[in-house]
Amino acid sequence: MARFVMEFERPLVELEEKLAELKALDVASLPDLAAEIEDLEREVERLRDTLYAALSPWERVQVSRHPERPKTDDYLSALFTDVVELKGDRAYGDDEAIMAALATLDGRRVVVIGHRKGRTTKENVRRNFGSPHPEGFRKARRAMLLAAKFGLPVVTLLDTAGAYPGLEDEERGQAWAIAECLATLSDLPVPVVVVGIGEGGSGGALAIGFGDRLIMLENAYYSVISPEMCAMILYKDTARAAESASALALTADDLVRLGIADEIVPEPPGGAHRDPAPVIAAVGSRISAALDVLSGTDSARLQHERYERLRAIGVFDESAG
Amino acid sequence: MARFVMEFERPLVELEEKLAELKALDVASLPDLAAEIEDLEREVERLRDTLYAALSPWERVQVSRHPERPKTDDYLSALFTDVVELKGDRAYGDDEAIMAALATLDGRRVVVIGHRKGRTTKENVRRNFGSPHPEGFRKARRAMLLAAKFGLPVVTLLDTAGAYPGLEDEERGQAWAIAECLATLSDLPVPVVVVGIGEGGSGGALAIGFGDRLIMLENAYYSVISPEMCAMILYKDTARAAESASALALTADDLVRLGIADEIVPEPPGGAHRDPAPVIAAVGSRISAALDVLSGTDSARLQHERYERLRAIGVFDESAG
Amino acid sequence: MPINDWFKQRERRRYTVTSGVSGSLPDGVWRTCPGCRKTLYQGDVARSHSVCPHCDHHFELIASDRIALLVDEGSFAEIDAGLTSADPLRFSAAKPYAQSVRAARESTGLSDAAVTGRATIDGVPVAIGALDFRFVGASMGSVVGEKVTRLFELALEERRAAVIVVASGGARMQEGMLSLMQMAKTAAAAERLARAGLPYVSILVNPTYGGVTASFAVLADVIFAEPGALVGFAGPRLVEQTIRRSLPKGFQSAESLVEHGMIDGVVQRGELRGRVATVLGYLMADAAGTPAVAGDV
Amino acid sequence: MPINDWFKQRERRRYTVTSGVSGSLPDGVWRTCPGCRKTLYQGDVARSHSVCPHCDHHFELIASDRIALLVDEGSFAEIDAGLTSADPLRFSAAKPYAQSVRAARESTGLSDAAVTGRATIDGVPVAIGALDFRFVGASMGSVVGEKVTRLFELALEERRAAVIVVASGGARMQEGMLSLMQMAKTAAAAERLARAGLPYVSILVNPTYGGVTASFAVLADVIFAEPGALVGFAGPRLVEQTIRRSLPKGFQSAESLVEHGMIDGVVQRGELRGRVATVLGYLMADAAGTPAVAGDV
Ligand SMILES: [Zn+2]
Ligand SMILES: [Zn+2]
Repeated sequence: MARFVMEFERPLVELEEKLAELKALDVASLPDLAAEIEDLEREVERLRDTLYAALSPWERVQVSRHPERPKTDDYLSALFTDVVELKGDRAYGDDEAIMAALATLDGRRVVVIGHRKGRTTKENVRRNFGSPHPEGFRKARRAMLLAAKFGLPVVTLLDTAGAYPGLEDEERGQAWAIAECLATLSDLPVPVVVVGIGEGGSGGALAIGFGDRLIMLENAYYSVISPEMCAMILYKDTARAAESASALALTADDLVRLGIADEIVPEPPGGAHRDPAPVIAAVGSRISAALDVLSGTDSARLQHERYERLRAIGVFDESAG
Repeated sequence: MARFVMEFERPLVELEEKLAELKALDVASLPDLAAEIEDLEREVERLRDTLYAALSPWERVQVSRHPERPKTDDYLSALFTDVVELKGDRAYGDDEAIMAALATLDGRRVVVIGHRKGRTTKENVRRNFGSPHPEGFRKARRAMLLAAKFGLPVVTLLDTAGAYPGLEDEERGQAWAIAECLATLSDLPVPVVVVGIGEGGSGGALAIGFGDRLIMLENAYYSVISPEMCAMILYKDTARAAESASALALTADDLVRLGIADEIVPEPPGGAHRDPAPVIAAVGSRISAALDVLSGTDSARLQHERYERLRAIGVFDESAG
Repeated sequence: MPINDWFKQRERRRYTVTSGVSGSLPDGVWRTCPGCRKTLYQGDVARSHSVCPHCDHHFELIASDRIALLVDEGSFAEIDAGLTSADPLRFSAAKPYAQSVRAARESTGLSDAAVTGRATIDGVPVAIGALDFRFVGASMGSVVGEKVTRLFELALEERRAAVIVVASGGARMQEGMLSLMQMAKTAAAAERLARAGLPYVSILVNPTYGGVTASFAVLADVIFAEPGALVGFAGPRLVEQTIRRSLPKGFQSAESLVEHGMIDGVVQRGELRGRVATVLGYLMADAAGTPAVAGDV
Repeated sequence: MPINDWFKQRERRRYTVTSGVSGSLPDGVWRTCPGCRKTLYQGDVARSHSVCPHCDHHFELIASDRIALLVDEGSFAEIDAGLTSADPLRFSAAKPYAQSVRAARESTGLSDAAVTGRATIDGVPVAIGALDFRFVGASMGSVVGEKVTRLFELALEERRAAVIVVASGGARMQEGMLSLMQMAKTAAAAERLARAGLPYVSILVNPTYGGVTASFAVLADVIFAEPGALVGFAGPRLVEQTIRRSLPKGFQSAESLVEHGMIDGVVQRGELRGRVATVLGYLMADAAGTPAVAGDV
């Protein structure tokens, strides 16, 4: 499989390709080649540093969507054991765009809920590219209630472009399914740890996307609206998504600054797909650390603190009415 | 509209028609006519008495299905005021075969849930002839939970041939929808009074068909299976439904004898459709009387007694295992 | 985010939102009904709750009229009127957010899109709110989220019923994630009220979309909508682009929401007050006691 | 009532229920697999949990084998073995019920269709039951209803997990309304267990229909089914008559139930025990404490 190249990486990739070409030539027959290769290598190095040193918000969005980026399935197989999937909403269908499971992390039994993008086209079609239908949210809610009933902490993994805006989805109550998730999650009597591993697209992410801790990967985003749709509204031009991405304050850094996210898991230069294993491992230990702290808290206090945490979000001025 | 004639009434109706013909003749021109009319009137009287005096189970089933029999809508408009319908299951659809409403009976606020047959063909098509889909049961369950939340007693009216055995109904979880109603109803912290007003067809009736009191109309039936289907299984012949009806112990009398129903509301000879008003009024006062008693009971006790009531149903022998 | 879809729709299809809102027009004005194209005298429109006497078209109403339509005369006392947007992201892409808010405040006289307060309906104490579509499409940012949350908290504290008339284009994107989180915040407050066994009735009016639909708007015990109101999560244009075919007639209309099991009924504007009062009579009868069960409705 | 449909189906379509049940056949017998028509040696069939090694067809199992398949060896102790049917309606239409029951008792050696008792699964204390289709189509009358109810009550009292392997033609019509009411009775007992925060896992096997599906069978926290098991409310023949067209392939199969969101998964018979043990490990971890919330799952 050819490496997937993100738009902003193109200059670097072109240079890297040129370098590879030179290296393929016969050094012995070309006296200046060695020096030229050395120069180019330095230049590639320099460009790589500047390119990846401080990604722009829009570049991070692209990284978060990289097809080789580690996905819910990767975290599940690397970090969790004894996984038993919970399927279906007991009313209409089983939505493969959201997975729910009983699973064990470092010896701790939890319920995992995550958006599930596919790795292959076939998988992605079955999973609707990770965009849930109402029954996906209803399955998630069933899993939350099961966790509550049996005192299991909930771990959620966010990676969706958003809830699917289809005709039948509207008819089957997409808004209702999301709202009920929000209400249930807000008052769940067990610890809830959320990890933004990739895309955090609006209401479809939020439905399983808040709790007692929010851990963001460095290049994951979480946004009220996609940069493209925002650009469409602001400029009638999706090509201006980069500007929108900056305006929306959707990066992990922004979320910490706004008091919404708690911590950031660093990624290797260029993104988690460059070297997934340490990123996945770090996520595992951050989740465990968060659960270690939260497990000591009784449920009434958890519910109270989660409410206060939400209650504090919002910035406004207040004068005597 | 021509009067609907039930099979077993045919001999009587024929005699009544003959009598009407004679009465239309000119008495003056036919000297023996007056005597003949008198004879026939006596015979009609005698036949009416014997026909309606003790209806067989199968005859009662026919009466319970009489198209002019008072239906949920009739009880609703005659007995209840301030009716606000609750519609939809908040997930898939609003099933018109089951109605749920906030309503007031004799100044007492309740939640009413009832199977709803139509009066016209058009209504019946929309209401699927009173055979609920899964979303009907899910709406009923939503209404039950609303009643529980706000401490309102529940009154249910049974009149269905059964849950609809359609393809999509199976796919949308007909069994699941019914089972969840049963579980919810069994533990509802408010009084539940059930009235069998017409047909009580199997699981589709039971889903809203048990509680703290079961009041049966004299000709209503409540059965584990329809007499026709039972005859099909036993004799491979639906025409032998009369025998099945007798075997199934499905009449109001049978239910009282089996300890399942509490009381019977008498109907006029020939059935409630002959004179609906007093029957409907009697049902209203029986419901009120039942609620008067039950309203004094706290919810834990209600739940306990309802469980014990169910617990006592069943006949078996027990020897040391 | 559907606000834009919404405006697009309006241009393309002569949708039934009118830019001139009845409440802000003088009586002596003539206007054209977008439903039947008849010319109406504003005085008549105002007298009939801004419903067209010919075709039943429900004109947009401003928040204060929405509340006046429901509550006992003179019973409304506003709360949290001093909350205003702080432009936390310094959002200046295309059109500066601060400027949009300032313009909205000037043209509407409101501090933001939500008006909330105490009132009674047929004597029943309520915490009531209404959203005003003129104010940045009644989108939910920090102020709307905070006011709605405080409204639920007021209901909980003073054992009032919550009643909200909802119209909205969705989350207010100019406040980014702070807006999105208001969905969770308002849902959490609604859930607390529900657990306490207190009633909440919502009335969805034209248009209600996006993150507002998908949070507090639909978490009510009983949900009504006005005739013809369009309600959904994704805006119709986005849905059309997604499915690449035209939408069925009546898609996302209040009437179709009843069919799809999402709301309890479509109620004529003139009958709303009576209907809500009746419902509250049922659900607030035991307001003084604690509920037997924290139902999950 | 679907039992009959069921038999009809079997004749007409060579359905996958075999009249000879593996558990009752001697090892030295050869039999034909209804799945692939291959001839199998009963000894091999028995050794592979009665699953065809060629086509994965799951043969019917008797109740005691169902239980043995799941529990720790030697841990099962039966309860309520002395309950027998009393023919309360003196049902004698067509074929006397008492006679059917007597014949079933003789041919199966069971007292009725349900076998229940205490056991452990991977050391976890369970209240376990299984239904035996040979006994009047594993239909639920007073005895099955009572035994299932007592099983849930035992689980509640001794803080055990409930595990039931379900197969059934539905309610036992020969006991009339007493049978129908067992649906409510077993559902009530399952609900009590749920409110106490104790787990219940059901395993649906071929065939599960009617009033049993529509009561305790599907009220479990986690529901599994065996491959190819047919599960529904109305029997396939009745559905076909109702819709007046032929049924889609796989209708009411365990695999389609997963797609339609009704069960958590299809599990190979050989893996059932491990899967159930794993689930109980999660749901019984806190068996000693009281649950934080009486969830409504
Ligand atoms: Zn008009
Ligand atoms: Zn085979």
